[in-house]
Amino acid sequence: MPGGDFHPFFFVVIAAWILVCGLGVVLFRNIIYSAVSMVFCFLGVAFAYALLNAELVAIVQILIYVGATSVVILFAIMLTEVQQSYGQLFHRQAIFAAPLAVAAAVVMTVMVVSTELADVGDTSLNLSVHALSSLLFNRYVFPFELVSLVLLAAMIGAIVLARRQGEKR
Amino acid sequence: MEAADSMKIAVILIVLLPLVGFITTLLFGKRMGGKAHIVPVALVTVTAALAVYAFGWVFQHQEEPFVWDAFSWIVAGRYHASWGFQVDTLTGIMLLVVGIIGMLTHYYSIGYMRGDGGYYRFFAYLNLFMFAMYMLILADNFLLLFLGWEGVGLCSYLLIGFWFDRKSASQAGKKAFLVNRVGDFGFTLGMFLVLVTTGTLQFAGVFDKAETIGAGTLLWICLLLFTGAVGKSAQFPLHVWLPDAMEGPTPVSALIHAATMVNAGVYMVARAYPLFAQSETAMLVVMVVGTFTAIFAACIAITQNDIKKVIAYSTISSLGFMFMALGAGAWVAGIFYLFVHGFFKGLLFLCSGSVIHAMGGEQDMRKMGGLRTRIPVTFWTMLIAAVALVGIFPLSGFWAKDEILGGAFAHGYYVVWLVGIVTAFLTAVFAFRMMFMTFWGESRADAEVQAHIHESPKVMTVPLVLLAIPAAAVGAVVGWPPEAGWIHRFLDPVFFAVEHEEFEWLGTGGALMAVSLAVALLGVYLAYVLYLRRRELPERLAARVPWAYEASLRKMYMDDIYEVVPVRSTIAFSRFLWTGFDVHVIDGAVNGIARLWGWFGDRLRPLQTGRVHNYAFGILAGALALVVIVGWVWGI
Amino acid sequence: MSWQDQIGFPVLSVITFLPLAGVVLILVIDLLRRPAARLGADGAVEGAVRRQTWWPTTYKVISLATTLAAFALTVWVLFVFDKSTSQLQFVEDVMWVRRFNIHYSLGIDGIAALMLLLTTLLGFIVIIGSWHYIKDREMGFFVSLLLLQTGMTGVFCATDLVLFYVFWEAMLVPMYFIIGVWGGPRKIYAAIKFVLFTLVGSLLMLVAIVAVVWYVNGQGAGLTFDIRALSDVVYPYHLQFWAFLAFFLAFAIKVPMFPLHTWLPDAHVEAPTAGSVILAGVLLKMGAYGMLRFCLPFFPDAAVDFVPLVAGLSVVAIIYGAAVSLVQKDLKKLIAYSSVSHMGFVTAGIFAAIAVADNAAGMEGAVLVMFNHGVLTGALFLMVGYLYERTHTRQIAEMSMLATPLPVFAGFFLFFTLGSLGLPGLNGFVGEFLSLLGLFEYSHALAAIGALGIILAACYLLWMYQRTMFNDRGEAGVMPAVSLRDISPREIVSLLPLVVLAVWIGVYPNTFLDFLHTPVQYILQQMGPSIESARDGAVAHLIEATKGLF
Amino acid sequence: MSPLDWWLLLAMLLFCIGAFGVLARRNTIVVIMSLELMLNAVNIALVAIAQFRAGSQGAGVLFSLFVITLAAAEVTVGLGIVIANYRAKRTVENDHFDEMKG
Repeated sequence: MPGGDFHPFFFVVIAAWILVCGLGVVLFRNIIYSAVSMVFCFLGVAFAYALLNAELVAIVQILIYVGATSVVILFAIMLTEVQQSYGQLFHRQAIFAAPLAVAAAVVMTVMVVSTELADVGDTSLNLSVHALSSLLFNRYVFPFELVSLVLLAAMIGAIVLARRQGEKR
Repeated sequence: MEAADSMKIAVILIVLLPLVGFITTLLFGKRMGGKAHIVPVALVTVTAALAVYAFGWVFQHQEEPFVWDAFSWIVAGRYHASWGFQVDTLTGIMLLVVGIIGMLTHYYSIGYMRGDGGYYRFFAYLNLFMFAMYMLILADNFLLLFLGWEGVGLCSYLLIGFWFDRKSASQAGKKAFLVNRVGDFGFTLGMFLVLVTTGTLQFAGVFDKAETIGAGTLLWICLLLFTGAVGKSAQFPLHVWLPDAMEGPTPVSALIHAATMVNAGVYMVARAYPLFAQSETAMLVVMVVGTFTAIFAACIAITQNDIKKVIAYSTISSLGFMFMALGAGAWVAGIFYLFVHGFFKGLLFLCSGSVIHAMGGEQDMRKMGGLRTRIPVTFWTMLIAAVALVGIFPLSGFWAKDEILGGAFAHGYYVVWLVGIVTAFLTAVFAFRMMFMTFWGESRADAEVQAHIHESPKVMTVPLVLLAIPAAAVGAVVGWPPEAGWIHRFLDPVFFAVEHEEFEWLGTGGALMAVSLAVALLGVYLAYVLYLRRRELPERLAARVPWAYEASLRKMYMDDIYEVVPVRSTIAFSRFLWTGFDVHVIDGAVNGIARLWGWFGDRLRPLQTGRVHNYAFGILAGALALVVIVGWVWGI
Repeated sequence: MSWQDQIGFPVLSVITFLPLAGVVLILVIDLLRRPAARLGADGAVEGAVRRQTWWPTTYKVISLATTLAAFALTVWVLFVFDKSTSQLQFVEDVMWVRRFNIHYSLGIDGIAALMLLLTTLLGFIVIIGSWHYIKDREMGFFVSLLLLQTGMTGVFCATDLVLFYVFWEAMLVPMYFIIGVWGGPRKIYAAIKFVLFTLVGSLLMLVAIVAVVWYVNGQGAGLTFDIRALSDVVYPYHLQFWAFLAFFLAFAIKVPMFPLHTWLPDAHVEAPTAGSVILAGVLLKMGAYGMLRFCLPFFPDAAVDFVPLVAGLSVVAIIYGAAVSLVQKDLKKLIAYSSVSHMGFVTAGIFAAIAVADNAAGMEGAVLVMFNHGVLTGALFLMVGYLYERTHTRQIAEMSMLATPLPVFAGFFLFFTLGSLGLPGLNGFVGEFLSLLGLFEYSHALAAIGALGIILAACYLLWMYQRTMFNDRGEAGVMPAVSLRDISPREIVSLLPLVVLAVWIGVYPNTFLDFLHTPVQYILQQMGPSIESARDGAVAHLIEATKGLF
Repeated sequence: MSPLDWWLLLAMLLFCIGAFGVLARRNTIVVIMSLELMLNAVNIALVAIAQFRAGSQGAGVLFSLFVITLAAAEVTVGLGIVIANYRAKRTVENDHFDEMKG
């Protein structure tokens, strides 16, 4: 079976977990709840990667998303001191946004279903961490360096942005 | 061809020396101050000597003109024009006129312009004028003639507007140039037509093919060229610039606006004789315009009070006489008149300049009078000039004028002859009106001016005397015997097909001569009665026919007509084109398109709410729509 | 003929990029001098940098040196130039974009050679002329001028369509800055108008370029952007018609032809002196140059069909420009509109030449008018600029009798005015005479109307001269400004080359006409069959052809 | 319906939920969180396709790693902006930010 075994049971559980937590992010009024829900969603996605035999991605997901990104977001929530959303949760645009999201779902479902992808697959490449890293540092070394540059720029940018006006010399 | 080699050098020097004088005086004249005249006057003297030499050469080689293609000027496509020079007998006569009068005027100017702020500038311009004038008469093709033609026009512009700090002067200079431009418009088109028809502009080449040109084309060529002559020689209706040109210093009026430049039109028509001679209609037009101008200008001259204006209108009238002669087929008579006219009219102007000099700048004859004894040299020379102009035996004007009238009569143009006689009569009246008002009677100037009246310095009077000699004698010398004088034989190679009638002393010729002499004397007598004996008569006469007097005084309203019709209407039309059409229609369309897009953008502005979630909505909806459309188009 | 055979080094590239090298040199020195200033002064870097008084002189000298060198090289090129052949000369050819067979290729024929001379000549003259003109951000101004010159030179030298287009567009940028930064009160409006007008045209041209290359490629000839190769192809009439129209519009805007001229007066009035000089002297010529280079040899049949329209519009432009000049109140605007009039002679001459067989005089005259107009109008703009530096106004109504305090200035001004109104013996006459002669061969009536423009030219120029230099208000209304100082030696130096050229071309134009004989014959040869088939009732044919396209 | 299709449907649904959050929520921080959901959804799809299809040479997996990295960068910058804006306006609700209104 390509991509490892497909366990309908695990898949359903994890899918439900991810989707419920995702809905939680979008629907909770309290932003802390949203954030926590997001962390759980990320965790679910990490499990999904594990289920797909992509251990490295799963680990990175936990390290970066669950570990780092979530913390950053929580910090941002603290810094903005607005835990509770008062007044309207959604824009008026939501009445259009919901049908649009549903329509997108329908269209993509049609696309997924009508495209016959699975038939082509034959082998499980089961890329090891070793193989992936050699790919990363040979063939994809240029994007890799580029990404590091972007990260650096983002770091500096975030510092500049978040600095208080009065902190200038 | 050794003689020709010396001619080459002479011709080159004739053209170049004045140009050298112009450039050096322009560059260094200011530093030389009151001595600025030395270089230009010396160069012009040498040039005059060379001109006489060239004349002598032609005198010896009458049958074969000197033609020299110095170097090419414009070579483009299948056309070719060159810096080519030609000296034949016609050129020889012009060389004499231009050289001698030009030189004497230069000398005269030393005295006349002394102390003027633009002393060096004046001599520089005069030298430039000499250059252009020599170019004009020495050219062997139409284009080079045109170069001189425009060059003298430019100098005329500069010299009329010499005292540019006076509005009238700067205005008059501009007017002269522009009116001439109108004529040049015709000249240019005429040249195009000649060039396209015959493939060349060289006189010899064109005239060789003259007989092959179709009649219609030929008529057009002649009329267009004549338009140029009308402008340059101040013929009706393009004469309006010449009276105004009197704003310039008087030596300029004498040299440019009487003796040389204004003759260029006559010269050009005479030069194009092989073309004109073949087109009877063109000849008729030339004659009619000339005749009309002659009497028209004489009618105006008779009431003018400015001494220079009188002479100016007299010049227009005289030029009309010349065209009358050319048009009537009396080619030699026309050039004969040009020749003598140059001397006596130039003299007349120089004398009037001397009068003005004596009167401290006063030009109005009503404030003169009694100058006869105060400035005798001027008086006597001016009297000679006036008598010559009026055409009283045996002075120059008599012979030439009589040949013109005789020619018109002989060719059967009796009306023209009659008009000519009337004009001669009027000429006598206004010329002696001028003389009587200026020199006889009691002085009408105020005391201050009275005290100041003095004879001009030697440097001015000597040229007057020198010029008075040819003005008196040259007519008889070259024109005797009538219709068979030296000048006729001399010009024969140029006007090769013109027949000369036998002159009979006791026949038509003698009778006509007697009539014209009588008419001239009658005119002088009338002037004597009106302006010396019974001074109240002119005013009563004017009161009797006020409209005629007024019309004459206002120059037949020509300036007023020009002011309204071409000038104002052109400016109004241009203003409409600019503010109406250019700004509103064209730029309006451009800005309108811009404004349309602006309006369109304004309508789209609400889409830019500035809120990021609206944009996000747009992105997602757009992406989805693209997917759907692409899927639909590709039929997935 | 390649540069190896003729001169020994790639001279056209050197001429083109010398100004650019000057820019690089200026910028490098500018970078280097700042730390030097920091070391020299205690703290206040800006002040120290400003106190480096040697610096303005230095960058001006660099600018002048590079442009002078370019001019000297151009003169050398003209000496070596072989006038007996219509082949491109001093050819350089390097592959640039292999994928599309785009070459970096330069080369000139006689027409381009004259334009090159004009460009490099005015290039160094404006640098002398603007020596003290700019007060603000002066270095940027000189850098822009140099960049502009590189762009203009490239346009005249390029023999590859893409390279041509690149230079054509690149030149817009410095010009935009020259007008938009150093211009007058409405500079932004003028700059944007200038760029938009030109862009509309050049985009149409880009479309036409693609269409032409696409067609040639489709014929199996392979991709090529070589101008000579493309001009040898015979295009189907349908393509000719539209591509001609697109190219023609681009160039007609640049010329500018009536009624596409309204950007010109605005741009001229707002531009600084140097900008006006270059604009009138060189940029306008690119339009006419493009017509000669593209419209005629590429699309001969369409060009012949358009003759009546273009000749008619040219004559309208001659009269219209002159009439509108007559009533202008601003000196620069007056000269700007007179440019419209003068450029009418150019287009009239070019298109009359292809209407009748054996009418090379018109085209040679047109090219000569291009050159002369560059010399004379350039000089007039320069002088108006000098006048502005003294009187601080360009309004004619605010001047009078300036000949009294400025006699030498008035003399020079008169000289160029006379040249501009076509006095025989100066250069303006020769060109206008020939192009009108060409027009006369095509149509007597049109030439007669066009010749009216010469009368009008005298009217507006002499009137302008009278109102500024002489007295036109009567004795009371005039107060000559005594305190003005007359023209300075530097200014005389900037005008003298133009004086020399004006007289030279007026007296012996063959020096310059000799460059034109073979290239004009070459163009006419390419047009040959179409001229033969040029028929009577051309307007009717044009309408027929237009109908057939839809 | 192959296993890959199921994974893709999961990714798709998560994506749509995130999209709805981005479009509908007023709180900018929640919007950023929703964006993360969308990125995660894409990652799931990438990894799933990489695992189920040959010839991808691990590109899908690596790509998802890049996405994660860039997402981290995006979050920091995004939150930096949010905080800066919060300082200026004392709110994180994005309908108050309309300075760029046309």
